[in-house]
Amino acid sequence: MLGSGILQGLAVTAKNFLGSYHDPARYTTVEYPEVKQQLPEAFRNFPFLVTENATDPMGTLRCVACQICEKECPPQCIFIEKSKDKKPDANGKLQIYPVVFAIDTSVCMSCQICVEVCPFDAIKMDQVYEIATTDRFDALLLNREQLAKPNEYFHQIHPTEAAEVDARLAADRKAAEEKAKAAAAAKAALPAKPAPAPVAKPAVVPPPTAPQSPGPAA
Amino acid sequence: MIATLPPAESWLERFPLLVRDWITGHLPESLGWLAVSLLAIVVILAAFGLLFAYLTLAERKILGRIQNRPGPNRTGWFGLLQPFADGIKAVTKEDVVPREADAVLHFLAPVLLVAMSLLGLAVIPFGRHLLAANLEAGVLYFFAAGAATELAVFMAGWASHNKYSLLAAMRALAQLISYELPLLLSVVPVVMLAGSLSTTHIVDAQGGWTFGWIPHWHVLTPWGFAGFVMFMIAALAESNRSPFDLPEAESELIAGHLTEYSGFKYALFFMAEYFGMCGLSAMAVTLFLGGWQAPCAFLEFIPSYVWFTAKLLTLLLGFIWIRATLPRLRMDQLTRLAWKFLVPLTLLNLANAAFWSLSAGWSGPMHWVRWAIALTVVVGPFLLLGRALTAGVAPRTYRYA
Amino acid sequence: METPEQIRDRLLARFPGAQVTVVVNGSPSAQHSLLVDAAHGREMAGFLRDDPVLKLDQCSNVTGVDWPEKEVVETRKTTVPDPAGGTPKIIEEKSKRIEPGCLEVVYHLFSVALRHGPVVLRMRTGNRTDAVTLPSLTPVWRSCEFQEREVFDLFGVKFDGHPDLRRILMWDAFKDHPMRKDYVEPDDYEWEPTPHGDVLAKAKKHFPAPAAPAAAPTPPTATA
Amino acid sequence: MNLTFALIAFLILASAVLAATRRDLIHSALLLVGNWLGVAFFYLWAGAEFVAFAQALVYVGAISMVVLFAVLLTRRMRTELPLLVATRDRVVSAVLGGAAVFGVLAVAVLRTPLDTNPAKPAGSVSMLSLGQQLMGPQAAAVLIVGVLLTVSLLGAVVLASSDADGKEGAP
Amino acid sequence: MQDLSPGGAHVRAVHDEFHGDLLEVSMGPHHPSTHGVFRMVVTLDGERIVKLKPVFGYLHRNHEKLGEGTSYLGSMPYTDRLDYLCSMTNNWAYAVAVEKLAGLTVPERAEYVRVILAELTRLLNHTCLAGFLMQDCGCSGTPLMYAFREREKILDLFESLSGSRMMCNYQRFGGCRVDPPADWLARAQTLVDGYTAFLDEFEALLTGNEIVMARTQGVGCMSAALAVSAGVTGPALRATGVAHDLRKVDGYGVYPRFNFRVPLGAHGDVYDRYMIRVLEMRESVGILQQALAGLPGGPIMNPAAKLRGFRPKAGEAYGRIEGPKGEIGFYLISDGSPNPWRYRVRPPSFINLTILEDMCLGHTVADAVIILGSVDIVLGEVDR
Repeated sequence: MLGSGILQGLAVTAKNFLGSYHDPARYTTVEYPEVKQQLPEAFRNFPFLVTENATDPMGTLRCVACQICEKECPPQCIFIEKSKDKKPDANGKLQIYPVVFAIDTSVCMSCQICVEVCPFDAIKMDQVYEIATTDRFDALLLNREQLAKPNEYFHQIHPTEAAEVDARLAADRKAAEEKAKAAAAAKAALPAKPAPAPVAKPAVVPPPTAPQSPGPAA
Repeated sequence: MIATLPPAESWLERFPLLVRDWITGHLPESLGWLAVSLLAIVVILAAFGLLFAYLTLAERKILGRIQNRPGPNRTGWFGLLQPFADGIKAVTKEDVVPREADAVLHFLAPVLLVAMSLLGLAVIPFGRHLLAANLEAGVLYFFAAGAATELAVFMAGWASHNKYSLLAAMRALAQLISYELPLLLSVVPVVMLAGSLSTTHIVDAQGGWTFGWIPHWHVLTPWGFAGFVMFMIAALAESNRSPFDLPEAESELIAGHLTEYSGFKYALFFMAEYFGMCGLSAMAVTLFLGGWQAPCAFLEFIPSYVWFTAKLLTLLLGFIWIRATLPRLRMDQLTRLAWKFLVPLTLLNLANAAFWSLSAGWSGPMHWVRWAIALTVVVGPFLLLGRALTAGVAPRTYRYA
Repeated sequence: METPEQIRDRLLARFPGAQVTVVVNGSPSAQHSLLVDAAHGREMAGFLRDDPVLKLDQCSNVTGVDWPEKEVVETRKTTVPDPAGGTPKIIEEKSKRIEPGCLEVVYHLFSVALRHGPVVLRMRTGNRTDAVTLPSLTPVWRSCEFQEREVFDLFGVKFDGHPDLRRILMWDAFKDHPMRKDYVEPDDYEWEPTPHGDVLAKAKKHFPAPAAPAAAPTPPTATA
Repeated sequence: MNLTFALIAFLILASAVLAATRRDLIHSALLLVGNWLGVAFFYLWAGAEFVAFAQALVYVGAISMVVLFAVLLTRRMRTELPLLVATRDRVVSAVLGGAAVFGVLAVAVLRTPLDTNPAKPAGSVSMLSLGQQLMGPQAAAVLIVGVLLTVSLLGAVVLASSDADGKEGAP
Repeated sequence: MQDLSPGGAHVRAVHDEFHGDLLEVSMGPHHPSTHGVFRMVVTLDGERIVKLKPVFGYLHRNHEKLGEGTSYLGSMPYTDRLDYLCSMTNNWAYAVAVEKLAGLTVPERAEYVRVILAELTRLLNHTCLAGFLMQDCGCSGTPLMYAFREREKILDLFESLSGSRMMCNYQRFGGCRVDPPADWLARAQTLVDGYTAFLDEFEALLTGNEIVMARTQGVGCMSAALAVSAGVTGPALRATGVAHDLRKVDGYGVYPRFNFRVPLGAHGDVYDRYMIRVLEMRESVGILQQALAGLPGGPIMNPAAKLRGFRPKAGEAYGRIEGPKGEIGFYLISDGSPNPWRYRVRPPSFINLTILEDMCLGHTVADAVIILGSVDIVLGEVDR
């Protein structure tokens, strides 16, 4: 019959009209400013630098300015300047630290490749999306101080990932201590040998190029 | 005006008359007719102005709800101030007139369109005593007032001096002219059966109920229902609404003949469209749905103007519902639908109404024969012409590799 | 599906005057290609399309490749027998040779009818400056029309026999061909807060004053 | 003379004069439509409602479209129409033609006895009597007009379709 | 065979017999129904289209020159920006090409996850296409809103897996970046189970609708020979009756393990292209059910694959998959350095537009809008 398709269509729209009053599946609007949508844990938007504790952010920065992320970032929006001197990091080893670590958030596309390639878990993805500013230049160029956020914040936004990272770091720290203890024990075991044997160079700063295989959670 | 007041009127029914007499009481007798007509004009403008305002809001909210979203709810409580916000926006927006545009025609088009669509409301009986102008040829007056809309649309399209507006003006004319015919032809049976061109007579002809609850509305007769459906289809086309909103089809010619309009003139065009829609729906209610007649005898206590408003609102919601569902017809399909489908069917409907009035006297078994004949004359040609119209068009089955 | 070698032999048999060589592909994908000379390009393409065994009726992909001049250092080792009967000495002569560059167009042909492919066809222009015309394969496969226009637009290869050879992506007034390796970007440098590498050089050229964005660099008020 | 009558007469005459003198064809066409509307008001004033609404419906609704389409399809619409040189014999023939037409009309108007009483004529004609009159003695005239209109409609359709056959390519 | 090129006899025949003065209308680049910045210079004789010149390049970012400037991994997030509706299939096509170039194998679980994500993207793209097409036909937003309601559910799945709704950057060479957790798979299962109900409601609204059928049947017909010769791929090709679906032809990934059918049209008009996509969605739901059921355990990433310092041997490779819009392929030439020597994208939308003029000749402006809508183009992929 000529009009049957049209009537069927009208029936569908009527069902949706009535459904929108009682069936939550047919009323999908989230009224943004009042009701904030619950973000999934894996949501990523703009990176941030992880610091061990909140009290002294610049002191306990995990980043060692190895500039891997600067090279690997597709739109080249990270700018790092190494420090001349060294400073002990979380587990006591002397590390270089970045004097300047600037990310231009007008260029960054939150693709999280920097997080993937960072061997020191120093940079992670944040979940901020309300960061509109009126200035085109300075406000979008986040320097080291604005980027640094404590590890607790990392646990807040990415709980599972943060737990895995901490577990892995703790395991590395324990392995580093055993190696140091073993080296100390070995040195103590042969004090009688004359000293002229050339002293093994102190543990050179682990070359940053040894990439850890990206853990399943990275 | 109305000679005598029927005695068994509830005071609610006569309430508008009391108000009118109270107001005209203050003025000297000689200015009486002027005061009454001015009052009628003010009431109609106020009522239909508010109806237009809240019709735009209702349209956006219903469209929203159908599309699983709330519709405007930010301005005022549940978005009730949205029409006034739109109004202020329309007024404050700059009214850009293109340099080569024909300023006189460019200005005159929306004004003419709104004036013509408002004029038509004068003859519609909103209630037992609510009638602005009781003309003997009320229906003819309504369509005479509506005839100038084509002129206004052409002026809008031509004055904008713009390629798109010119094309759209031509389309609009073709559409309005080809749908004027079925619109008028579907009204002729009603005038023939009611025996008069005056709207009050037509509404009175639909009074009374059989078995107390089946009203004598024209829509409940076979020819009346067919006439009503065709009148509504033609009304959709006349007011450029959903399946026929070709002139300002966004997907093709931007805003059609409205491209060069902005600010309040643009709002005027929409006001004219909505008044046209209200006018045609009001006429449909008067002609087919028994105007202000109550559907059943025991519901008579509810005042007549309430019934009229209820029917008018259901028709308008039908317009919005159709707009939310149906896609747009192409230009040639639209005119083919008018000339090859609606015009023949309305002519047949005329013959059917003639048979219906001649066979009024049949009673007993002949009563059912009369209904059977009338129904076949409605349904038969509809199916035949329908098959001819949708010759090459059918749902298809698909093979799989 | 035939191996590239078999196809080459049949092509040479079919078109005696043509040169067809197989270009070996080093990657494990082993998609070796047929280098065809420009003169007989279109006849061979027609043959590949109409041949009942191959029936390559879909040219899926047309790509332009730019091979600029390359300085090839060849070391030829010659063993000179020591007149005194000692161990023969190996003299290495390094000879520098400038390999002429060319613009290359690669066609990936597939058969929708027989469901096999890809047969990779390559054509090379004489050089990168003036002899840059190649026969257009649009009359053989209609899909080459837009893709050849793109190769013309971005690489500058002129296709004779193309029904409508115009620029497709860049605007008509654009002069150079951007995908060539020696393409010089227009100097429309805008201020970038974190310039480094070659962008840093450009930044220094335009805004000499601030050395490096130690502190957040204030954009220079004086426009460059 | 009655004020409204004078107003309506002025509207009709003004729009007619303006229509004749306007340079822009579309403006003159629209003024012509204004003229017809004036005539409709005149009928209303004279009390013949049916004729007034019929006039408005037919002239302002339909015939205005015919005029506008005719104006549109002439080629050089907006540019100045090339004014022919007002040679002497053209002017003379124009004046003579005009005078002849005016003379005939003037004689007709003066000879017919008009009831110039400004008051409304006795009782406006009721719709019912008009209908019976049309269907009764005047039925032949109505049928002839109907046949004439149908023939013209069919003629238009044949003309239009023959033009369409020229480039049949509709999907 | 009929000379089908634009200058050919068939097309010139239509040009020559027009008469009367022509009206040249430029639709786009800023036009509500050209799906992005795409412009058609249309020459009209009254209502009928006599000539149609597509104009591209408004969104041209020279994606391929960027690809030559960054490492292989660096280009992966840029592939999301090609066809920004289907980022998962773009990623997969690039990953397949690089894996073919470097000879990397992909673990079982990653292949299954790739199939699941590709079929979800196909559902998303075809639903959106049906919504946009009906929007061009004139429905005031209702089918589009229903389509977007379902699309949001799929995008929520992508967001909770890869971190971003549309710019997923999820595939790597030799596997995937993140292993989908159990609750994600459960949510995916509920979505797939509810999808056929949505499809039935969607078809009830549109497929039987007389106005939709009248507007789309017999409009923009494409012959099978012309389609194959013009390199048209995807649902538009299958609508002309040519059984060419890379999932069956190449049998890449683990598609041979699933049994699914490939719907074929007969007329190659707009209605067929719409119906083929709706039927393909039903097949995709079938594939998803089988893939979710048969998802094996094991690693998500090939341990041998190196993330940084990835230098494939000198050579070239052309990898292609059946994207929702057609055959999307990547042609890579490597010279042994970490950056590719030549990085070429085979864009299905761009090539499907080759015969837009042939389809639109003789139709009206309203049809041209629908024909363009049914070809399903996304300007990010057309202009690259």
